[in-house]
Amino acid sequence: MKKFLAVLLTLAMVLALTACGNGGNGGNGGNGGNGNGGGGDADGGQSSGEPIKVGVYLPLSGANAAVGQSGVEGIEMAVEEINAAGGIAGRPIEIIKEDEENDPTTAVSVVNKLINQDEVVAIIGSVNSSVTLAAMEVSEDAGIPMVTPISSGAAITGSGNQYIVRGQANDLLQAGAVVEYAIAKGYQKIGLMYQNDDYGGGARDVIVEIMKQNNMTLAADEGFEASAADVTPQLQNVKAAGCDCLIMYCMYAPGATIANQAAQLGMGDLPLLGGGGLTNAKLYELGGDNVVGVVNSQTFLAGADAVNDFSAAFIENFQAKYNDTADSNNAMAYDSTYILAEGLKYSLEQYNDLSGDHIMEGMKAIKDMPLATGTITIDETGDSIRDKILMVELCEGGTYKLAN
Amino acid sequence: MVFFLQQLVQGLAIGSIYGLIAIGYVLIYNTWGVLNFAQGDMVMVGAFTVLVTHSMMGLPMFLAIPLAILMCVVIGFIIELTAFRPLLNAENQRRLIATIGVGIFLRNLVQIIFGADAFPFPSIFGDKTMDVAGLKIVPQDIWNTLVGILLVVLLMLFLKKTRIGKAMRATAQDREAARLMGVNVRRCMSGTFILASAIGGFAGMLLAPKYFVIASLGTTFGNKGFAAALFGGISSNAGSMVGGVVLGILETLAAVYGKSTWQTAIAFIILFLVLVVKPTGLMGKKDVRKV
Amino acid sequence: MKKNEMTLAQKIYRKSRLWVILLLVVIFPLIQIPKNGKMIFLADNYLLHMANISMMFAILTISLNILSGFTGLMSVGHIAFFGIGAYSAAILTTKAGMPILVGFIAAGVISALFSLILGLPTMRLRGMYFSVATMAFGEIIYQLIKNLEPLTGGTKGITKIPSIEIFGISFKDYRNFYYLMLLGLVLVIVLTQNLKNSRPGRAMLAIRANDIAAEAMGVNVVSYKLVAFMASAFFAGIAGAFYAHEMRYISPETFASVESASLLAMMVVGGIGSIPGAILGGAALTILPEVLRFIGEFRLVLYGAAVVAIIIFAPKGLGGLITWIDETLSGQRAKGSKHPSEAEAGEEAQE
Amino acid sequence: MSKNILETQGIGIQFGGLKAVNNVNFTAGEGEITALIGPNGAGKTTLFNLIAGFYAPTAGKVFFKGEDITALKPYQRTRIGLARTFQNINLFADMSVMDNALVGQHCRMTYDPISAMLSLPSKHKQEKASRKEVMEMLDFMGLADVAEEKAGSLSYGKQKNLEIARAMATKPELLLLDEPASGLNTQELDQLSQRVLAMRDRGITVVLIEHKMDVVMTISHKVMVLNFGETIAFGPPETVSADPHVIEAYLGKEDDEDA
Repeated sequence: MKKFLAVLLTLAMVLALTACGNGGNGGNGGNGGNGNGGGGDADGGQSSGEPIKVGVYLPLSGANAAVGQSGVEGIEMAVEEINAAGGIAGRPIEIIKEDEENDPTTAVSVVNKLINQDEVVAIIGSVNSSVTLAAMEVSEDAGIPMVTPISSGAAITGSGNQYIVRGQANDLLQAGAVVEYAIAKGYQKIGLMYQNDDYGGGARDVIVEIMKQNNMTLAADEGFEASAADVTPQLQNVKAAGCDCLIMYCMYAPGATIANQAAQLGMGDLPLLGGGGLTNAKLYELGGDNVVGVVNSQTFLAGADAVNDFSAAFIENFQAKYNDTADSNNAMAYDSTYILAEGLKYSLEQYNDLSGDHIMEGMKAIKDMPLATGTITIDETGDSIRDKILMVELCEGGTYKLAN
Repeated sequence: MVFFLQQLVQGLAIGSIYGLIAIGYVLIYNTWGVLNFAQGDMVMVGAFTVLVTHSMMGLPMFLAIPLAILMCVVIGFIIELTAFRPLLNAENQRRLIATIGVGIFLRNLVQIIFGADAFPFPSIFGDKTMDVAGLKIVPQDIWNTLVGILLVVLLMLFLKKTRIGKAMRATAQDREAARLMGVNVRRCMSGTFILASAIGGFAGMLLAPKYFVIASLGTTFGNKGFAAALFGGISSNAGSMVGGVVLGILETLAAVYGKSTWQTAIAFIILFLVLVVKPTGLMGKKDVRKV
Repeated sequence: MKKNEMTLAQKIYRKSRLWVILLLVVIFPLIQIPKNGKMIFLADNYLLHMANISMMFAILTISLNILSGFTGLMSVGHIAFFGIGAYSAAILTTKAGMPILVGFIAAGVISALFSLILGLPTMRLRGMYFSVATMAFGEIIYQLIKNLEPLTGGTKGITKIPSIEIFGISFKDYRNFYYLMLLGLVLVIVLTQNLKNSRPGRAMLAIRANDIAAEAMGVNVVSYKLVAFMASAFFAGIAGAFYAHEMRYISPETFASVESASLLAMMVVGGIGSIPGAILGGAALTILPEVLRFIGEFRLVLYGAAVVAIIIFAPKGLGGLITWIDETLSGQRAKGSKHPSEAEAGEEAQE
Repeated sequence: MSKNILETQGIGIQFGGLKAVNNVNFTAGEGEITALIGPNGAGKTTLFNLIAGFYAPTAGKVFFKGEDITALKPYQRTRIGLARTFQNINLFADMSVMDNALVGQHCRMTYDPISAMLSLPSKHKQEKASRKEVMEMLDFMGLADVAEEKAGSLSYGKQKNLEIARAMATKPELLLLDEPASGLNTQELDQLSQRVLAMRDRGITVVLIEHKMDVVMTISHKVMVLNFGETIAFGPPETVSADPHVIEAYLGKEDDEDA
């Protein structure tokens, strides 16, 4: 009910804002994209000058809509901050966001729209690796830089595409960190359950490879449909294999399903590990006590253990703005926006233009930049190299702490 | 042996849910002659109605469930009125697509209202596992199975013994003949549709505590329920429960003894083979083709 | 006799209508408009991509029409053939290094071969049982694509599919691809139209209308169902090859079995059995969600409602609407002809 | 006597326990008109379905032109010259009258789907010939002026005629007509009799199921009477109508006949 009201209110507000914009209120015209959110600060534009158009495409409907929404929150927050601080060389950033429906074909359409009709200079998106892979073919042809905040598939930066930058830590880093953690903890029989799509399947390959490097093999290697309601058959196999820990490489909802059903099968004591996809307040909401103690890789941790001052400020401001604890998707999208802003600034300052090549040059020049998800360096392929991947543990009450 | 029995228990648990969903397909197919692809979404709506009445409005279960069923009845009636009744004499393809359109509508409407995230739902019958001779059994599962069977029995009694039920059966068998015998065919068809909607919604309420409540739930479970209906034989109410359980057990065994990523593929290969060998399903009556 | 009553305007209309449409679609990508003092193309890459995808779906819908519209075998798994075509073309051109033309032909042929695998055991299934078998087939193919990783790239899909190049002309550019796609679409339309007005085509239509009477007229029902199946799968495979080379990246989700429902919706919204309808249905349902983009998340709700509304209020679909306009404009509208829905009701009563 | 083009030997079929047709020895002389009569449910249409191959007999055999065709499928029987119409109109309602009849020409054309799609010369040649032939057939059945109309939009009488035209388009040597006269008015009935006789004159053997005794008696060479699936009389009309079994089983209850 509350949500329904919120939707209605938001709609009313968006309409109202659009109406205001049409009234010819000069300075505000460029800020139409900030309509969402729920704060009263519609006059965010301290900066003046011609706005810099940045396209955002994320799944706002379909299976990954919740993740897409988180992304939008992070991006909008970053853009508001940047604009409030004077924009990029005095020019505000204007966001144009589109729903890609979690579908590669639609993503190609919307990215074409952003590039050709909205004439954006850069693009942020998306979540599902297959969506990003399809869309980045288009941006590459057009020479428009794309920053992907959440996609972690190894192929994205490994494909030779010169116009892609990734804010997220890729599968190799994340899944690698999980396996290394498991090995370091001394687990002998490591079991794996992964959602059989580009996220889980991609990570599985990495995990198998790293296990091989350590002369180990998976005791159980079980895939399941991301939409599966019942994962007990897979769990039974894990149990039968006598695993002493289980890596569940999936999003938070199936993660909660695994934890709950494991408990019902009397496997509640089995240590559960996982990748960044697990981090979400919903995990605890859905899994309750069963997910307490789950350890997963993360680039970001809201709480006392903030990695740097920048991160601490993000966490605090996010709480103030959305009245919600920031999750990793919020943080990743927030960081990606700052990475892009760095490129835009570089291009404007060094060359006084916003060409794709110059923006890319600027982003690839990023070195040891403190961001919410850690200190980041962008490498030659566009991947973000960070000081370290965190392993975090879910505690009683849904809070996280660094895992030991 | 315990390991194998445990598989059967798990298969039975998920299969009962499939069976409950399948009943809705069977009821509507036999009366309306169309597979209602929105039935899965009706299940989803059922889960959300009880989420609203119980979790959000805070009503106790014994009030929340009847109220939620009432909401399903109303929604079912609206769907029947707007998307089924006007197409009664249309080609099957058009009617089928109309049901798909209804499904898209419901799914996205719910997603706008509640968001795309999953919601937890408290257990109705208890989710603390019992240990029975080495078998792990969850009370909720037992209840789901029992309620499923009970529902089928009640439904069959209703259709066989009551006047309305008999009229519904007559309508399902031969609309024209039923009309001639003085049955209010129009009302019977609406009644069956609403009954199926209510049962679909009820299935959603039963699965809500076991799985999460999410807008995409209808797609996941709808397809399985529909496969179960075919497995059991689309002409048979009892068959749908049997089909559901068989499908659930097959799926479980496929994942355990086969390769887990092939779980869905194996289930559908078996469905395909069943169709080819015995098109009318496990318990269906033979279709007689008139020249 | 009605032809004699035609006015001059009607004659001109009848003679020129196809050519005008063809001319319009040919020049559409070339139209330039002034903007900020310089001439730009009216059709930018966004519109061109939409147009290309619409034409691809038009081919796909026509192919479904051969099976489900002409022959009346309702397939709820048609997307599988689209996927088989896309993956055949992608695998052959990326992994086996075959020329693109080979990939295209193979996409059609392999798809048609798969249709035999599905068709042979299911030909005797009737009505809904056939539909469910196709749905199971669609799900099986989707799962195969997802799980046969060495061949299909599994869940990660296939990247770096080459764009088409013929005689040094690159079709990576959407504008060039548009013409290739248009050529493909026109070819498929001509071939399908030829098929429809021929011995095998009439046999298929007869099977849909009344398979018993068709058999009595000497039509080998089973083999013509298979012919319809193979022709349908062939064209769907070709559409898949177009898709693979336009997108240059494919992944399993595009071919998930639920997508078959969208194809059916395109066919039904366009009008069952109508070729112009298939084109309109394919285009309309591709473009509709994009046009509705400005209303945000409500658009999919409206989309669902629109599909239902079209089915209820336009029994012959958009194709029927076009036929009606066409007949009115060319003065061919028969007076007092039955409302289509009455004819249908009559047909059903006979069963 | 001319030789028999069609012969059934002890043919029979059971549905469940019911013997719908039992041990029937039916013959049709080449170039003759043979009628099949009997009360409703006597098994006449079932016998047609056995002859045309829509039912597989549980006993006996069917011979056509001296060959055993019991194992042939219906479409194969049409191909060798055995056509039928249906008691309930079974037209392709959405197709034009012309196209309906052209489906009848199906097995008289040979070109394949590929030639059809590519519109090869073989298609044009055969289509042209077939259309000419079909047009003549439609003319014969009085349907030439409605050739382009939808079959479903024709009047009842014309639909019945189209049924026959379509069957004629298969160029049969033997034509099975299932109640062609039902529902026709007197004038149409006359026309029908004339046409059936004209068919015979063209050398087509006709077998018809009919209730209208006056039609049957005037045009048939031979009449078979069925009751409860068994033959009770078979011979020239005058012999049959005098047979006491027939009078008892069938003709006695004839007065309410008008279906």
